[in-house]
Amino acid sequence: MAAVARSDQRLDAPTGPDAPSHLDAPTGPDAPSRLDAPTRLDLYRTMVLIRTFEERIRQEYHADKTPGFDIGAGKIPGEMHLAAGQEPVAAGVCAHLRPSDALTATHRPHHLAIAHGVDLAKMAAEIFGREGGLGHGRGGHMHLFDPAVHFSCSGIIAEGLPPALGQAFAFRQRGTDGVAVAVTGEGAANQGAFHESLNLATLWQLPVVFVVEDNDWAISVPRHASTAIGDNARRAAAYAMPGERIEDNDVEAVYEAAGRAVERARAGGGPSLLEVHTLRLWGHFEGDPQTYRTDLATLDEVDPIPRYRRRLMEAGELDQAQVEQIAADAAAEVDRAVQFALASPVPDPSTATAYVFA
Amino acid sequence: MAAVARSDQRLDAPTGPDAPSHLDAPTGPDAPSRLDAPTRLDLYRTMVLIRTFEERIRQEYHADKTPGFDIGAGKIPGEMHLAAGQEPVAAGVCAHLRPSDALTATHRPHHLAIAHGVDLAKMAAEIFGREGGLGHGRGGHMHLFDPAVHFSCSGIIAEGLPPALGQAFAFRQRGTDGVAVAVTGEGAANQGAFHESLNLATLWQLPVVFVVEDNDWAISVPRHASTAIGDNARRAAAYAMPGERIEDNDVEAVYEAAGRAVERARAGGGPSLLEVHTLRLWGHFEGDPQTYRTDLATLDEVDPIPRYRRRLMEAGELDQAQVEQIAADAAAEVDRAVQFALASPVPDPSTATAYVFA
Amino acid sequence: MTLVEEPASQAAPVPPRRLTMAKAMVEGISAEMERDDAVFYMGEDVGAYGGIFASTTGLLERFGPERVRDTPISETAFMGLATGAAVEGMRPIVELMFADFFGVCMDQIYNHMAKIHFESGGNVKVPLVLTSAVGGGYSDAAQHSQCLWGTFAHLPGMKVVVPSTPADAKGLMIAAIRDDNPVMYLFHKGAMGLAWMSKTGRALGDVPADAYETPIGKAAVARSGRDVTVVTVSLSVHHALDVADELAADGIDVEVLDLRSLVPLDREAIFESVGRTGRLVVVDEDYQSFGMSGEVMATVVERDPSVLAAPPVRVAVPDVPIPYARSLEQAVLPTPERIRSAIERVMG
Amino acid sequence: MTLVEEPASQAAPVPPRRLTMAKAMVEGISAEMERDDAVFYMGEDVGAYGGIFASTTGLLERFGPERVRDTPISETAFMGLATGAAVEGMRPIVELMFADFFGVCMDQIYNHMAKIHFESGGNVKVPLVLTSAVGGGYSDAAQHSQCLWGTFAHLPGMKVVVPSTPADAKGLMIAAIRDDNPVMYLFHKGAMGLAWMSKTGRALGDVPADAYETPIGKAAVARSGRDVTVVTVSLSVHHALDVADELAADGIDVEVLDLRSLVPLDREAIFESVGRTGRLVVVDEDYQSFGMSGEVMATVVERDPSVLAAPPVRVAVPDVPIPYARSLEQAVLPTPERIRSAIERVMG
Ligand SMILES: Cc1ncc(C[n+]2csc(CCOP(=O)(O)OP(=O)(O)O)c2C)c(N)n1
Ligand SMILES: Cc1ncc(C[n+]2csc(CCOP(=O)(O)OP(=O)(O)O)c2C)c(N)n1
Ligand SMILES: [Mg+2]
Ligand SMILES: [Mg+2]
Repeated sequence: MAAVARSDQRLDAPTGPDAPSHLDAPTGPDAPSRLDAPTRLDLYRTMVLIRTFEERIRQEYHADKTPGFDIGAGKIPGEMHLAAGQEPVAAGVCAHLRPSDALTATHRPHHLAIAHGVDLAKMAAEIFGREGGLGHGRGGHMHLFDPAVHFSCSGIIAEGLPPALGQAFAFRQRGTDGVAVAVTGEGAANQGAFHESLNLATLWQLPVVFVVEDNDWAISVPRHASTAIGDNARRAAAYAMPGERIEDNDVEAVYEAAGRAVERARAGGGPSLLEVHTLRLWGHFEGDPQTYRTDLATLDEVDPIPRYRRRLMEAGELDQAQVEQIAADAAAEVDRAVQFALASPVPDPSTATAYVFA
Repeated sequence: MAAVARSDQRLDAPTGPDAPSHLDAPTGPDAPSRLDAPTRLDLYRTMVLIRTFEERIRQEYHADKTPGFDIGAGKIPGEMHLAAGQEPVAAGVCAHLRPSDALTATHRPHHLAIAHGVDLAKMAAEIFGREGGLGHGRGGHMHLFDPAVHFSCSGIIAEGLPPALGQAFAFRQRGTDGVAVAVTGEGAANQGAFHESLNLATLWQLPVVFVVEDNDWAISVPRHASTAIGDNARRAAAYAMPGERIEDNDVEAVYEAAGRAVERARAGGGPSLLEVHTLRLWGHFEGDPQTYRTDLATLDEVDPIPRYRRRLMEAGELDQAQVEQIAADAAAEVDRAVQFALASPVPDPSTATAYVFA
Repeated sequence: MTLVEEPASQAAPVPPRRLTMAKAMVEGISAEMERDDAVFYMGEDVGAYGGIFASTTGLLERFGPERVRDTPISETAFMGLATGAAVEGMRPIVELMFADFFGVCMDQIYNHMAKIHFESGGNVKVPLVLTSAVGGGYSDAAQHSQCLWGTFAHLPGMKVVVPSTPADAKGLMIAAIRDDNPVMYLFHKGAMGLAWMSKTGRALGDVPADAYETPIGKAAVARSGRDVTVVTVSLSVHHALDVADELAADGIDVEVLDLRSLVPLDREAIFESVGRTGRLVVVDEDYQSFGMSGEVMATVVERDPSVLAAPPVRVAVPDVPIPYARSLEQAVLPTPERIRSAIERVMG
Repeated sequence: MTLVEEPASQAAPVPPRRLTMAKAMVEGISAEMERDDAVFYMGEDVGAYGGIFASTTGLLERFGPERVRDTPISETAFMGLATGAAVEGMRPIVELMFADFFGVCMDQIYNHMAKIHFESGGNVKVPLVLTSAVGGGYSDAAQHSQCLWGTFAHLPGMKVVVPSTPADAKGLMIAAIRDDNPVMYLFHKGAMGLAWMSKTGRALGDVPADAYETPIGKAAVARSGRDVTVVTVSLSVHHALDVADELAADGIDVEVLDLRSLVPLDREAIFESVGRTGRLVVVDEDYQSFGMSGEVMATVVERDPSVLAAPPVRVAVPDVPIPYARSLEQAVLPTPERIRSAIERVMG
C-alpha cells in the first residue's frame, strides 16, 4: 500500500518547477527508506522525546487527583489533551522548519511544540501553572506562546488557522522566506475557519502549509459522522492548492510530503494541504472514559514509536544501546523541565489582573 | 459552448437512479430548446414580472431622494439591493418548487421571493415599511418572511444557508418530501457558513439544493479576488455532492439543472450544489457609483430578458401581442402591489417595541 | 421554583428525590421528549458520550440517534439548523458545548435565532432552547471558563435563564422547551454535581418527579434576610448562601436573591429587596464592566437612589481573561471570601 | 482632544481645516501609513471603492494594493490574518464593514486578538486597529444599524474607542495605530459627514493638520454645565449638544460628557461631573440593558449614591432589534426629543 496517496483532485493546482513531485517510488513502513540514517534517527529521537514528555505529564497530572478523579485538583489542574500516537506528524513536519518559521497548533499542542523547539522547561512550567512558564502561568496547556520560535496554539478548534495566515503574510511582506504551518484536527476541518483560511491563502499566495491530523475521532464523534468525504486532502482542490493524504501514520511519508509542501511555500509557490492519518492513542483528554471507542484493545500494535523503532533496528540503523541512550536522554531532559517547573513559584494572586494590556 | 458545464469533480457523488443525468445534448441559448412552450412562456412571464417589480421599486426608491441622494429619505429608505439581470436564476429554480418547499435568499431577495410566490402586495408593503407588510414594517427589504411559502432571507451573507438545513431537516423528520433551497452569492461562498452547511447537508443527507448566484461581483470585489477557483460547483466534490455550473445566465439551463437537483432532493437523494453565472445589471445597491466597474457599456447586450424574448419570438412561441400583454399584466400586478403598500398605514411609533417575544 | 400550569399526573404523586443538577436537567428534557415528538437534542458529543458535562446522559439510549444527534464541529451550521427546524414547528434543543465558543456562531444566534420573530412582525416563531456550559473554577483557562451571560442578555430577542438548583434546572428546562421563543439555558459546570469536579455541598437538591415549569423571568429569594441583599445567579448563589450562613453567626442577616432569568429580568424583585434592606452586593461570575452587575445597580438607582444606605458593591471578574493558574483564577472568581468581604464592606 | 508626544513637524504649522469625520479619519490613517511601513489596511471594499462609508477614500491611490487590500467576505480568516500579522510586528488596520457582522468572526476577535497578550503572560503583543461602522437612523434595519459597543466593551482585552468629532476621529486613529494593544475603533455612519446621508450640523469640525494623538481612555467635556450631566458617545454627543443649546434658553445648563473611549473608561470624569451636577442622563444608541448605560450609572453609585439628587435616566434602544420603518426606528433611537424629555424628567 502506498503511504503517500496522491490526491486526484489537484486539477487546479499550479504545476511547474515549484509544484511538488511525489509520484516516485512508493514509500511507507514496508518500503526501503529514502531518508539517510541521521535524519531517521532525528525523527525517532523527536518522537521519543515527545512521548517521554507526554507520559511524564500524564503521570504528574493524575498523581494527585486521587482518590476519585477531580479535574480541578492537583499540581496540574484543568483539561489535559495529550498527543500520544501523533508524534509522526510533529516530527515529520517540524523537521523542515526553522525557528523563524511559525507554527500554530491546536488544543492538543505538546507534540508540535516540542518538535518545533519550544523551550521545554518553560512549557512544562506553563503546564504546571507557574510564574516561570511561557505565559507566567496565565495561559495553561492550550495557550502556549513562544515567540522565540513563533509558536502558538488555541483551545478553539480551527481558529489557529487564520492567525497563521497573518504570520505568513508578515513574513512575505518583510521579504523573508519564512513559512507558517497551521495544524488542525480532522474534526475541526469542518469548521468555517478552515474554508475561509484555505481560500484566502491561495488568493494571496501565502507561504502556508495546512496540516490536518486525522486521528479518526473528534472527542467521541468518529470521522464518518463529522466529515462528508473520506479524504480531506481532496478538499484542497476547492482552493486550487495541492493536497496530499499520508496514510498509516508513517513518519517518513509525513517527512517527505511536508518537505515538499514547506519548500513549495518557502519558494513562493503558495499554500498546500496535508492530511495525515494518525492515531489518538489515549483519551480525548485525561479522564475520558472512552466508552464510545471500540478499538482500544488493538491500539498498542499500531503505536508508531515501537513500530518505527523496530523498523530502524531491522534496517541496522539503531541498536539496543542507542535505544536506551535515547530514552535516557529524553527522560533526563523531561525531568529537567519538570524540575524547573516545580521549582518555579506559583503566581502571586495579587498579580491576577496583570497583562491585560501592554 | 455547452451551457451546462459538467463538473469534473463529482467523484464522490452518489451515482445510481437518483443521480442527475445531464450529459445529454447540449442546451443553451443557441441550441434548440427541450422545454415545451408553456414552460418557456412561464419562465418568461416570471422574469418579466420580477423586472417590472424591480424597475418600479427603483423608480419609487429614487423618486423622493432628490435633490442630492439621501439614503435615509423618501418613501423607501435604507439600502436597496435589486436583482435585475439575475431573473434567470429565480425563474429557473423556483419553477420546480411548491409553496410547501422552503427558500432562503440573500440580501438581494426580490427575484427569488417573487418567483417562489411570496405575496407581492405584502412584500411591497414591507419594502415601503408599512403595517401591511410581511413583517408589519419591522423587517425591511433584506428581512422578508412569508411563512405561507416558507420564504425567508437575511442581510448577512451566507448565513441563510444554515437555517435552510433546518427546514430540510424538519421536512424529512415529518415524513414529507419537502425541499429547501438555499441561495447565496459567489462572494458569500467564501464564508465559513458555506463550508459547514454543505458538509452537514451531505452527512445528514438533507433535501437541500444550494444555489450560488455568481454575478461576478461582491460589491466592488471581482470574483477572482474573492474566490480561489473559477467554478464553485467544483467545491461540491469537497462534500461528496454533485455540483453543476450553469454558464451564460441561461434560464433554460438553470431550469433543467435545478429540476434535476430538486428532484434528487425530493426523492431522498441528498443535497446538490448549483452555480449560475448570472449578471448584476445595476449597482450593488441603489446609489452605488460603480466606478470600479469596467463592463458598464456592454451590459444591455447581455440583459437576459430581451435575449430570452428574442429567442422565444424566433422560435415562434411568443409574438408581439403576447409580449405586450405579458408586460401589461406585470405592470398591473406590480401597480396593485404598490398601491396596496401606499395605502397601508405607517406603523404607529407606540408599537415600536412589539414583537420582540412571542 | 413555582409549580405552574401542569395538570396533576394520573399516577400517584411521587415524592421529590435528591438529584444533581445534571440529572434534573436531563429529567426535564426526557419528560418533554416523551411528551412532544417535535423535541430533539443536538450538539457535539451529546450522543454516545452523553454530553461532556452530563447534560444528555442516557438520552441516546432512551430516544435513539434520530432525536439525540451528534453534530460535526460546525456550530454555525447546526445553530442555523436548529433555527430552521424551529421555524418549521420542531422544538430543537441545541447545545453549544462551552459558552466560550459563541464567537464561531454568534451570527446565527443573535442575528437570526434572536431576530427572526421580530423581523417577521411576529409571523414566524423560533421555539428552541440553546443550552451551554458556563463557568470556571477548575483551571480551564481563558477560552473555557467564561460565563458571558452579560453578552447574551445585552442583545435582544433571546430569553436567558441561568438555573442554580436542581429543581430550577428541571423546571426552567421544561419552561424553556415549552416557550415559543428562543431561550438560552446556561448551566454552570461547577453546579452540575459531576463526580469528577469538586462541588459545592449544595449541589444536590430536592426535585419533584412530575413535570413542572419554573417560570421564566421570576427571581427566587434563596434566603430571606433583613440587612443586605445579595443579587446573584448560578453557582454564586451557593457561595452566597454559604457566606450568609457564616455571617448569620456574626449577626448579619443576608438576603440572597437568585435571579434565575436575566432576560426577562425580574426588576421588581431586585428593587423590592434592596428597597427593604438598603444595601446591595451584586455577585457575578461574568466580567464586571458593561454587564449584569452594572445592570442590577442601574435597576435600583433609576427607580430611587435614595433607598441605598451605602454604596453598592460588586464581586465579579475584574475585566481580565480567566487565568489558568489556580492561584490567579481563584483571585478573580467571586469566591466566598470575596463575597464575604464585600458584604462586610457594604455593612460599613 | 489633547495634543501629545508628537514633536513639532519640521514644516511651518498648518492651521486647522474644517473636515468631515471621514476625511479626518483617513488623514490619520494616511499619516501613520506614511510614517510606518508596518501599517496596512484591509477589509471588504476598502480598495477601489474606498470603503462603503468612506473610511479609506484615496488610500489605494496613495499607498497601492499591497498596503490597502480588499479581502474576500471571509471575516474569520482576515481578522485572524490581522492578528497573526500583528503578532509578527506589523500594525494592521482591519475593517469589519458593519459592527453588526461581528457574529461571523467574534471568536477571532475576543478569543484571539483580545486574549493572546494575556495568555502569553505579556510576551506577545497584538498591535492592531479594528475599525467598524456603527449606528442607525437611515432605515438599514435590524442587521445593519447596531452600535454594539456594550458587547465589545464587556469582553476584556480590547480597547474600545468611539470618536464623535473629526478632530478626535483623527487623533484617536493615530493613538490607536500607535497603541501596542488591539483597539476597536467604532465610527458612526451618521457622523462621518457622508454626502449621501443626512447628517447633523455638527458633522464638520476643525482638524489640526499635524499628526497628534487623542489619548485613549480620557473623556472630553463637550460642553460644560452646572445642572445636569449627559454622559454619551458618538453621534449622540451631537444630539445632546443640540438639546443642550435648546435647553439653555429654558435656563437649564447641561454638561455633555463625551466618553470617547469605553475601554478604558474614564470613571473619574463621570464621577467628577455627576458629583458636581447631581443629575445624570445616559444617552446610548446601543441596547439599553446590560450595557453602557448601566455601567455609567454603576460607576457613580458604587462610589457614592448620595451624590444623585434625582434618579438617573437612560435614553437607549429599549431592548428591541432596530426596526426598519422610519416611524419605528425613530421611536427607538436616542433622538433629540427623547434626550430632551429625559433631561426634563431628571430636572424634576
Ligand atoms: C469551536 C469549538 N467547538 C468545539 C470545541 C470543543 N472541542 C475541543 S477539541 C474537540 C474535538 C476536536 O477534534 P479534532 O479536530 O479531530 O482534534 P483532536 O481532538 O482529535 O486532536 C472539540 C469538539 C472547541 N474547542 N472549539
Ligand atoms: C458576513 C457579512 N459580511 C459582509 C457583508 C456586507 N455585504 C453585503 S452584500 C456583500 C457582497 C455580497 O456579494 P455576493 O455574495 O457575491 O452577492 P451579490 O451582492 O453579488 O448578490 C457584502 C460584502 C454582509 N452582509 N455580511
Ligand atoms: Mg481528531
Ligand atoms: Mg456576487
